[in-house]
Amino acid sequence: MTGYLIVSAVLLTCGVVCMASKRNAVGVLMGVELVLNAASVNFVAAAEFGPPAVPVQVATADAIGVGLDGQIAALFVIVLAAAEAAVALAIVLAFFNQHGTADVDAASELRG
Amino acid sequence: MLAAPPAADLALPVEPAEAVESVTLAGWLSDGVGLDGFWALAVAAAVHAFVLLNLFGVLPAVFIWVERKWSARLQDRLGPTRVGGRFGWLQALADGLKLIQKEDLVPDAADGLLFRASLYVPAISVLMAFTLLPFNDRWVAVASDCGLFLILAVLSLEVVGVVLGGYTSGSKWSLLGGMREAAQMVSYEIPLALTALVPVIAAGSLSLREIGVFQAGWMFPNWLVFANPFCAAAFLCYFTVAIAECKRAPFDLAEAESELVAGYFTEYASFRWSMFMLAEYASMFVVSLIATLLFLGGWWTGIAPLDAALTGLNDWRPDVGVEGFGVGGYLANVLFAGVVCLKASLLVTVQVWVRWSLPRLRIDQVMATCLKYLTPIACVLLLGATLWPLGLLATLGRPTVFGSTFSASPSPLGGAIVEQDSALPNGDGEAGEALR
Amino acid sequence: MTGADALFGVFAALACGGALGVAAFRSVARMAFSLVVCLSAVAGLFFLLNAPMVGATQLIVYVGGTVVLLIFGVMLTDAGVGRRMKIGLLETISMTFIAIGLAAALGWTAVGLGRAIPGAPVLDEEGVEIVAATPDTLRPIGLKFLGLGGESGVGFLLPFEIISVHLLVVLIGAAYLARAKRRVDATPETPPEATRETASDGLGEQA
Amino acid sequence: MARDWQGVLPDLALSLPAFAPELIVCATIVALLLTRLFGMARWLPAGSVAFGGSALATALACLQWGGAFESPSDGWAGLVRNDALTVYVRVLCLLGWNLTVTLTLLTGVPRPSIDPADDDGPDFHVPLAAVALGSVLMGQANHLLMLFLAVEMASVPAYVLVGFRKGSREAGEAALKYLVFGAGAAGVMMYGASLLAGVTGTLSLPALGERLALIPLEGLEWNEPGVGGAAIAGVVFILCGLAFKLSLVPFHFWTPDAFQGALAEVSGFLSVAPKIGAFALLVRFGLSLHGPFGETGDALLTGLGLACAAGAAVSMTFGNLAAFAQKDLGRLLAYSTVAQSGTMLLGVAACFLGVGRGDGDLAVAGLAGTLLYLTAYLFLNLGAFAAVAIFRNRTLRTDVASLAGLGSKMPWVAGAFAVSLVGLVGLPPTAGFVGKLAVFAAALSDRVGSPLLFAAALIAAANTVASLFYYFRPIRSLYLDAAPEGTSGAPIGPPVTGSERAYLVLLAVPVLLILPLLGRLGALCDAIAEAVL
Repeated sequence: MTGYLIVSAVLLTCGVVCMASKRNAVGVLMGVELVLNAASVNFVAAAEFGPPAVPVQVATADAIGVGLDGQIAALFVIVLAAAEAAVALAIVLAFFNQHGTADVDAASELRG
Repeated sequence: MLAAPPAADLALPVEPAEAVESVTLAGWLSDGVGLDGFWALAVAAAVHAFVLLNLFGVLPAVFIWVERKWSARLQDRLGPTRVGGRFGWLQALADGLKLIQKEDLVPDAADGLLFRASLYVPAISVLMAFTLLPFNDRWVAVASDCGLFLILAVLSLEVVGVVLGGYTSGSKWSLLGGMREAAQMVSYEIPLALTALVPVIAAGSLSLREIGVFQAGWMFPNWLVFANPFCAAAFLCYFTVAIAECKRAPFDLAEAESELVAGYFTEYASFRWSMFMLAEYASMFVVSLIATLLFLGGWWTGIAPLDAALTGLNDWRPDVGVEGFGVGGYLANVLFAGVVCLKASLLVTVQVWVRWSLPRLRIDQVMATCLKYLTPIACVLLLGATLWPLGLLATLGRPTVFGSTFSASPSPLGGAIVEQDSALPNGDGEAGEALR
Repeated sequence: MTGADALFGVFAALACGGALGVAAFRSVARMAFSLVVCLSAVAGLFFLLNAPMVGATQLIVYVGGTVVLLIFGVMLTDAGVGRRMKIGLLETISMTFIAIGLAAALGWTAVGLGRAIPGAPVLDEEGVEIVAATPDTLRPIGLKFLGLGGESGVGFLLPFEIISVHLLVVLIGAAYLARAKRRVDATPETPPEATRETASDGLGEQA
Repeated sequence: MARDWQGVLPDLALSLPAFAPELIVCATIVALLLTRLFGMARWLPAGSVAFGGSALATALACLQWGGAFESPSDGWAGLVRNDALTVYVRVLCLLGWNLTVTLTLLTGVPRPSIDPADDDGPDFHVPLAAVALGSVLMGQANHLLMLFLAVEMASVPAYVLVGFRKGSREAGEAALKYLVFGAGAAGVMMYGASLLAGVTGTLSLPALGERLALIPLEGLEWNEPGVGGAAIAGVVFILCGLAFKLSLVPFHFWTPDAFQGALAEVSGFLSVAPKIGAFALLVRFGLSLHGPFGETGDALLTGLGLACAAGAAVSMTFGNLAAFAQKDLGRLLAYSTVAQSGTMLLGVAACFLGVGRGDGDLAVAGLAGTLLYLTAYLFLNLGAFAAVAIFRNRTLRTDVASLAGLGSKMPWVAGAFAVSLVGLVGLPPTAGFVGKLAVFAAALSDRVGSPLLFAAALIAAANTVASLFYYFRPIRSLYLDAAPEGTSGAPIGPPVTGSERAYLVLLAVPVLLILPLLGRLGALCDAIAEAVL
């Protein structure tokens, strides 16, 4: 479990750094994908390794932990990420058509 | 699927009378040879990988030769006649040798790292698909519940290598080819998956092995292509889509030599070029083998007594010195694998035939074919295949036309409903009797 | 060391390496390739975690769909293959520090959390089973999507339906934005070049 | 297998009726697409379909008033919560949707095309309906997955809406910024949810509270690796995502750009419906930390309340300060939104602190104040943006200077705009005054006396005074500034129609006449707060 959590932490860190440092809009989106994947890894790991970290006193089905719900959450994350990417790409293309660049720093005309 | 029979209940028609413990390579290495568990596994994995890798390498060589000869026949030529005798047997090998000797070029405009790396993606994805294909009841490297889904997923990786390779070549031809290819392959994945689901509905499982087992018995009507009219239509639809998915003519706009030189691999030369070719021919085989497993009875010959005889070989176990090693079972496996490979090869030949017979479509026609025709057709087929057993149940009282004496579990739908209502004629009892 | 451990090591290294590549590369195309490596390795981790369904979805939707979409975006918006983004030295240094800090904090949390979770990985000693045998997660997941609860536990019928609506809406929106403007009366300030127009048109159709 | 289905049907019978308004929204989306598909757009324009759907959904939502108060229930196997707060939020969001659709019909957005097949109407109204659906779902999410799904549902179509003017550079830039921040926030939020799932082994919000209560209190130290740290990180990450939706200060960067680049109609809607939903979600998520037993969740909740108070103070101050310099109306109102969010957050902070310390009165007062303020805010902000949209149609500009001299040219619109702005300041006798008063009163009624909450309330009061200056700038421009030379201040567009006036009056009436209704509305909000707590 620790290993998977560390992998997910690395993915999250890289994703955040990528979001913060990249200037290309598509690059930023790749950072977002990394962050979402970090979440998926956590979910599936939580689903596999069963009992939660909190000692559950109710010794019923609750004690099993997230179970398959974790896998399903990961499925939803994947699909939502795909939906988001579709819109994101459309917006980046629209921006590129208007501004001739996909540089996020070029998006600085709106200011007050 | 309303409900499917649990895997444990699926009465396999070919289950041998007494279960024969087959010895895995890893097991033999650790028990017989005395290797450490991990190393036994590693060695076994290496051996299996070696076998699959060879299959991956050898099959394209054969198909290239077939294609050359067959296209020559179609065009009233002779084709290769020199290397390796009268029929040019070794022409593909000679081609390969020639390619390896050529200079390895990386264009200046290309991103060297990606240019070199991306060509492995299609090859790896097809090779991974090989590990998921069952060549017979027992021979499958990775037996997964969602085997078909996994294969489709793995095959969908191919497009990444194509588009990246095209993009990073730094050439307009490659770029255009890559974009066309990406658009085409991503679009055609939809009808591919939908049509592949039609037999899955009839068989009630996503596991290719279970689907194969399901089709035991006489060719008609046990092969899923005959299961219902929607399946038959789905087979044609699937095959069309599969041709497009392999980037073969008449859907090979991405590598249309008359307008794009060679499309996404224009800049590739030498061995790198041949990797793309290997991947293409191997993926032709993979989609054909999926078609065989899904529609054309998998590894069964379609002649029930012959199949029964081949299955009977499992019990033939002369002593060859290795404990637990059944020669007969091994032989049966090889023969079954041969059958499935033969069927798939025939389908590959049909692909070759199509390529050299039909004119190429325009790119907009390719996309229109997929999105305006094939996808709606696939949706209708899927719906029809779902409703078919219900309709039959309402009219004939059983979920298949020829139904109840053949298949172990006629249909997931049928199974569930029969389970509920025992008044219905229930032929499940003599499941698989035809074979034994 | 078991086979699963070895495979975990390989996949984890690939995933982390790919992620680092995404963060470190300055060429967008290389970032995309690193992303492919990273996401595929994550799919491998899912297989190790007995989630073949999730792994396959990751491959088919994420790697085969989303990333291809992103690469499309790169191809349509990037000026050239080798073009690198310029990032200032100060930014690089500050980013490095932030990254190290964040990674340390999260790693610390991860180690603690991993220690606290009692369940041991369900590993088979024989090794053969690790890749080959996966428990049947397909049917339970399917039933959960169809079910509302009852005996199969929490059902996810509602999210399943909501996400269908979501996808529908999003595709309409994306198609609208990516579609070239057909109307005569509205002239965009910088008319897009012909190639771009056809490209985005194709994309809209695809969506 | 068949047993599962027999179990499903009664559940479905319970869940579906309560879900009817949402189903209507979905049906509207489908209907919008079908009208175009079957070429019915000529005699059934998209705007009418959307209006019909939104009116029907709102009516259905109102009809559910009684049931949820008496018997709150879980729907869809515990994924959503069906209680008084759900119904109230649902009514407000759907009403906001309906009012926005009405406004678009009046202002002619999106422009109808000559060729019905080429009409942008469905493309506009489908995401609008989706944002409404997402907001409603936010108000009832009872599961971390639903939380994420609802936030995404309210966010992703909103990106499209912001970038709807395709030819415009501003819209493209606004959409890109909104997207980049939004996607990042969603990712971080999901990571937080996954951490919480790992810690507690559940995704359901009520169970989350029970599990968190099992963490020993000393486990909540930051330097303690493990459960406590992970739990705190998870909560913080989820709050980041919610704060983005609420455009609270460190996460507000998208707001001014998006509101300036988007159409005023869209900005008005985005400033209202998703915000109401997000506040409900914040309350629900925060309250879920409060477990039935154990003090850990309460400690977390108290910390959360203090963080909310601090965030409220910062948001208000920053929003008001930044609004001073704005020349664009959309941008000015966007910063005003940031500030207003801060004020509302004050009520939530009081609620969290009250629950965390077991002070029931404080909790009820805080939540009721926030609800009251949200109700007022719905009409105030929609009215302000509606006036901006109508001005824009006449002057083709959206900056403050363009309003010069319009007070006499377009008295109705100017009057309505002025009323809305006065209400946003919080001056009596408008609804804004009532809402602000309720929130302040709640914050100051903290008997234990949290200095932070008290200070935040004082800062809020000071901010109210400060906000006078920028809210009055457009009013001054309307009534006192002379029309600029050369243009003679004549509106370009057609004269203001009667229906536009009627619409503005409709929005202004609740704002002005709230005092007579205050008793009932206040009692209603109190009742909701008590029912939830």
